[in-house]
Amino acid sequence: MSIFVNNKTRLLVQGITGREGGFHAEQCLTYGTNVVAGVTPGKGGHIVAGKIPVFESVHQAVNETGANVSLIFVPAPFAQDAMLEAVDAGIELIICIAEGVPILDSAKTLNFISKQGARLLGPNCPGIISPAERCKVGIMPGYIHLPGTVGVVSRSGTLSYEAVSQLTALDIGQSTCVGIGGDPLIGTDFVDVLKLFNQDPETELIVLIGEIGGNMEQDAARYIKEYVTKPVAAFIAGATAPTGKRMGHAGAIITGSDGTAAEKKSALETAGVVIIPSPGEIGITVKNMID
Amino acid sequence: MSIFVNNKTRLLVQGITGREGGFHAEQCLTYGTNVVAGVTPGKGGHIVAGKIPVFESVHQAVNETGANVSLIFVPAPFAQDAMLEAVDAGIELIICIAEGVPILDSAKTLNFISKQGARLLGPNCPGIISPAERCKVGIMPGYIHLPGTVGVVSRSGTLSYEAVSQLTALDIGQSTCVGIGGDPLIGTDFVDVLKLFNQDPETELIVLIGEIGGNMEQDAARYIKEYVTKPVAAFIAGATAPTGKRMGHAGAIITGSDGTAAEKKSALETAGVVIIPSPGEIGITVKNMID
Amino acid sequence: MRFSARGNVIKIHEYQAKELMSRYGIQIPEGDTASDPEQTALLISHLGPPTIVKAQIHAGGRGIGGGIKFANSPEEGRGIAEGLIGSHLITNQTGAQGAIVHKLLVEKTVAIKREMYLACVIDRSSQGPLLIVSPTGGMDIEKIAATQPEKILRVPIDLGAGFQPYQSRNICRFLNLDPKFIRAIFDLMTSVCGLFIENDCSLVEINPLVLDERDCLIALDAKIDFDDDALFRHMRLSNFRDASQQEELERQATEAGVAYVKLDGTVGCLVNGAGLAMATMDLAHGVGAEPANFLDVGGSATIEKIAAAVKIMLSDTNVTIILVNIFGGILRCDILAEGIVKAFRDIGSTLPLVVRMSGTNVEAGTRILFESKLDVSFASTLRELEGILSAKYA
Amino acid sequence: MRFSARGNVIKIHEYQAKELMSRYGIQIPEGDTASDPEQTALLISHLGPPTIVKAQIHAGGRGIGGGIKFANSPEEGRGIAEGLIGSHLITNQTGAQGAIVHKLLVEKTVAIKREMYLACVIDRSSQGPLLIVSPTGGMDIEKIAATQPEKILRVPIDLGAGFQPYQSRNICRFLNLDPKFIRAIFDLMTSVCGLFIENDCSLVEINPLVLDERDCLIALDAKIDFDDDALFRHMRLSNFRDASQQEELERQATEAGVAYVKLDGTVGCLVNGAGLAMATMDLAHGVGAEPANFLDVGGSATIEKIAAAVKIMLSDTNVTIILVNIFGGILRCDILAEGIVKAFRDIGSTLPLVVRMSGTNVEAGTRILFESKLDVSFASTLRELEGILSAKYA
Repeated sequence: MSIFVNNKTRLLVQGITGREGGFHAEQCLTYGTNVVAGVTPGKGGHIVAGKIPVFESVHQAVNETGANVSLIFVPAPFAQDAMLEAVDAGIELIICIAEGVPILDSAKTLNFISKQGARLLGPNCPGIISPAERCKVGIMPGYIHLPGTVGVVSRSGTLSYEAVSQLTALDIGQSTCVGIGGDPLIGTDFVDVLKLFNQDPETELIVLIGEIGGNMEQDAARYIKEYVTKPVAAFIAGATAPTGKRMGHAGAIITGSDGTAAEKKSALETAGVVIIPSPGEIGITVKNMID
Repeated sequence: MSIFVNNKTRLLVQGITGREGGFHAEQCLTYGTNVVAGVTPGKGGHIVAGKIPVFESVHQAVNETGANVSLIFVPAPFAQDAMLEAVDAGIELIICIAEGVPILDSAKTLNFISKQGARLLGPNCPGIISPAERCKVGIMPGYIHLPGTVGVVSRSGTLSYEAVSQLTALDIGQSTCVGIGGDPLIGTDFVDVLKLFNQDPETELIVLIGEIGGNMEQDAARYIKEYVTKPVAAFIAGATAPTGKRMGHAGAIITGSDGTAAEKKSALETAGVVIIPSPGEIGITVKNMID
Repeated sequence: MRFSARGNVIKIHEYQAKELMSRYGIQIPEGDTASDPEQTALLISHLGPPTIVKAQIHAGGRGIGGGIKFANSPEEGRGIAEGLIGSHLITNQTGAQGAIVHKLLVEKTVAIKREMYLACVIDRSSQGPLLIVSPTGGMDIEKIAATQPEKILRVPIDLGAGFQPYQSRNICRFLNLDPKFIRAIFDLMTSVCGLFIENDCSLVEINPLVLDERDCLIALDAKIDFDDDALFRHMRLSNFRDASQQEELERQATEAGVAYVKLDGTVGCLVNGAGLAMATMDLAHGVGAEPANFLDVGGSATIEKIAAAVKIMLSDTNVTIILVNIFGGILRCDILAEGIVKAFRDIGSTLPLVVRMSGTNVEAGTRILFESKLDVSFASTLRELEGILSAKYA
Repeated sequence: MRFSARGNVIKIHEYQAKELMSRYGIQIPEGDTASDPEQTALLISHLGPPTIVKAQIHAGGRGIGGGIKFANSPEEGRGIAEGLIGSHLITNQTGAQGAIVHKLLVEKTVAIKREMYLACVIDRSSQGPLLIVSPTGGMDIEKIAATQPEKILRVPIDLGAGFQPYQSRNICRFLNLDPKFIRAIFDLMTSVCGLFIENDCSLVEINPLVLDERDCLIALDAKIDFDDDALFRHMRLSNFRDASQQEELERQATEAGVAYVKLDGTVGCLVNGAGLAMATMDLAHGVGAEPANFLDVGGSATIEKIAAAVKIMLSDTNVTIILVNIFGGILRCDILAEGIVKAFRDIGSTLPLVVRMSGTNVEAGTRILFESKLDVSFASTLRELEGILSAKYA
């Protein structure tokens, strides 16, 4: 089992003929993902990676290939259009990699999505991977993953790769790894993912990787306290970041009292979460919890 | 049992100090409805009908009285504001009596409502009544109703009163009577109501009253054919209306082939619905079906 | 024609619709209006022939009705104008009396490469504006829908996000237009949606939308209807009103604020509620009594409004009997009765009435009518009403 | 200060924010800007004292820092201007170097009846703009949130329907304003929402919003931040750019398109991904090695962009060591390595590097660095990195 994606995933890649889109579509394919179609307006009829047909529109791609998940690589200014096109064409799960999507575009997209009943992951996220299903829908390096029972959810892409590497190095496999993205407005948050991990019979332990800014970790803490029956370990990045400065991620700016790493750690600790003290100790902390 | 409203309904009346609002709030109260609050900005602190407290805002009314259903009597140009205020304050079921709500206002309201998970009945509808629950939330004359097992759903207000009178005159009682409204954009349609009547253990037979314009009756026919296990009788008004002219209801205009009474009757007949030939024969048709 | 129980109907001419479109950046043919033959000739010489001369009336079917003609010279235009201006143009939508022509729209002809169809309406299923496009222009869209449904693309517009680039690409592909038009289609659709939403329209139609030889998209014909219920926030639209284009009784009804549609029968129908009104007409028709009108007095009617409605019915000389069918909800029967009595007294009419009232304050209403000494037959049910009418028309 | 990985940051002055607000119909105090003492004096005599003189810098805390002063005469104003213009104003938000003052905003003082707070931001839970209002004006809103949360009202705006009249009534009641202000509040909030949405703002703040003696609502102070990611569709905002207000290295980073925040330590940190960058800083701090900067080179970095980022780090004279922590996803390790080598060669730097790379094309990247002959210590895990750093700083 896995959450969000599995061997029934029929992946469409929007922006497949771009540099990043083409590279990562092939990487997903190589990993084992069932990449059924690509879309780039003006490039309909092309073939990518020797076998992925390119269509003019998402509607066409869905009609011809039954694609049900879309991975979006178009540049940020065009991401809203691509996301809405995917929703309109009936795609159930949309994963938007693009960094720098205007926040009002995200707001409009999320409003439309909530009306239509689809799910968005991101924007500004690395995607999802389920090693046991050989299904990689995103830009994470596939080879670092190992099938197993730890669910990983993170706001940060590279920090989640770091976490996975440490787990795999200790022979601790992952059920599903979900990057929810670093923007202040995202389609799927910690609570959404925690809910699914908690229900997923294959997930036995959850690693949550948060950072400064916003209050999503506090929401997660409340949810964990009330509903989550599985052990959770958490690392929060940004303990040394100065107040009032924006640390790259649009979501990572500390405003007032409710965004500091200390406050988040304390909320999670109160909810019974094991706090990982240093970024180098993610793997070892989980290992100690399992042993 | 009943659908939508029952003895747990705690009714709020928006626009309660207006002529219509005041009159009908009292009528609802007299019938037995639990009218717990009214709202009219600028009239907070007043008392209507000797016992209904008036509040400045829906938020206040909900906080103080636990109101969960709202009946809206404000003039059409202010209806959008009133509906959105009710949704925002957490009201679950909103019944908008106002006739003449601009259609884009309805569209914006429905978009907001679908995001928030509330339900709207109307606009331009007479409301709902459940005789056995002594719960009347609308402008229909209460005394014509009789507790029983026939569910009535209608696009037209007065025509539904006519239907109920005929049923009651033959001693056939009603489970719930729902007026969905005559506007082209409404919050709750035939299919929504049919679904609930079909599930309601107290409803044994359904009377559907449609009219020319749009294709809601055809949608209902499709739904009945596939899902509804209870007998349905239908009357469609407007067989003699000329094409291309709007018959009062904004929704009642025949355009092209898909809005005529003949087409609607034929669709319903194909779905196994008993067609009521004349508006004077609603009661007798149902009686014959029961006997 | 469309009517509103609120009595605030604005219909506009083609030239006014084009003017509004032009303000939103939609391209229209070069042209102007003329109100007399001299002006017409002058305009043609100014524009340079060939030109097209289009009678401005509030009804369709003008082409077949002779209201649209080519003028290859100012002289020819003068002749056309002499024939049209002041005449009553009869089309398949005007009725036998026709519609009077006061103004002509004179336009330079367009070199047409392709004709397409474009409209914006409100859609029930997507709960917002819906664009309708078809590669088949110049035809009645309902005819296309009936015979070639695959030639119609429906594009819902999200009110929060607006028209999107991908929709433009889809439309272009559907219309079989070169991808170089994606931007032009995007701009056009954005304009149409903006016009529709900002002016509370109920219909914006461009039929045909043409591609001319310079590859411009042009609104060759234009039709805009407004949502009567939203006119309160577009008061300047009142300037568009053209009373000369409205049937007299319907114009009076508009002023009185009741929904009224004149028909060809003899039974004046006074009903509250559109559904019950239609059902009552159906019932009359069923016993061979043809309705003279649809009339819905609406919910919150006053004595004056009822009286005005009754007077409108009574001034239709075809009417020989008044059928009243009222189920009082918001409308109270006593107010209704007083309105009827007032109208009959004011006019001094002696026409017979068949009255069926029910609901709020029915006893008071019945007493008022009973004491009025008008020629009233009372029915307590619809079947009784049917019986009385049936007896009279047997 | 806010930074963007896209390098397109626009911050604007108070006077520019007020100008923009004024265009949306929001009332601002009467006034204008002055760039020298003479202009200041002239402006004051023109406006008529008493006036207020406000230094225009891209940082808050000006009041306590001495950047806001009353001038009761043109002469007094000239004196204030002489002291301020050209000086570096130090506030609690500028850092020790201060911010240079080029312009003053001179305004007529307002007779204040009440001070309130108003802001618009994006809200995660309602997924759209959120108005924040408080009857307590002139204070830091975070302080109010912490100490008197009941004094803050949060009003979410639906992007489809816009600001609603009922919200205006609720705000008026919350602010304890007379109902006669409902319309003025409605207009003000509608303007703020329009300004926020149409210009892709990330913050619109009026603090204090004052009620003056004529019962007008006036934006006494104003702050507007923009969504860096949306600047591509607001190119005219570039005119607002004021390079003099930005720290030099951060300005260079903006130009290079990398997210960089200068800090006070000695360890230059080059990382991809904001989360990993913050974690790397946390790790350095943990072993007593203070980071000299936050630097996220982002996903799709080119050799040139990496080189520019490294050069910016190297030109910080506090830096004694470069820490590289890369987990290649979209970013490929070979490109990163080439960028680093290019920067070190171009500058001729010999500083030591501690490098931990992982992910896409890591072998190629390692080879490039290995063959470069730079002083590189390689770590294969974060714990190894921690160990090397710990040894150097022990």
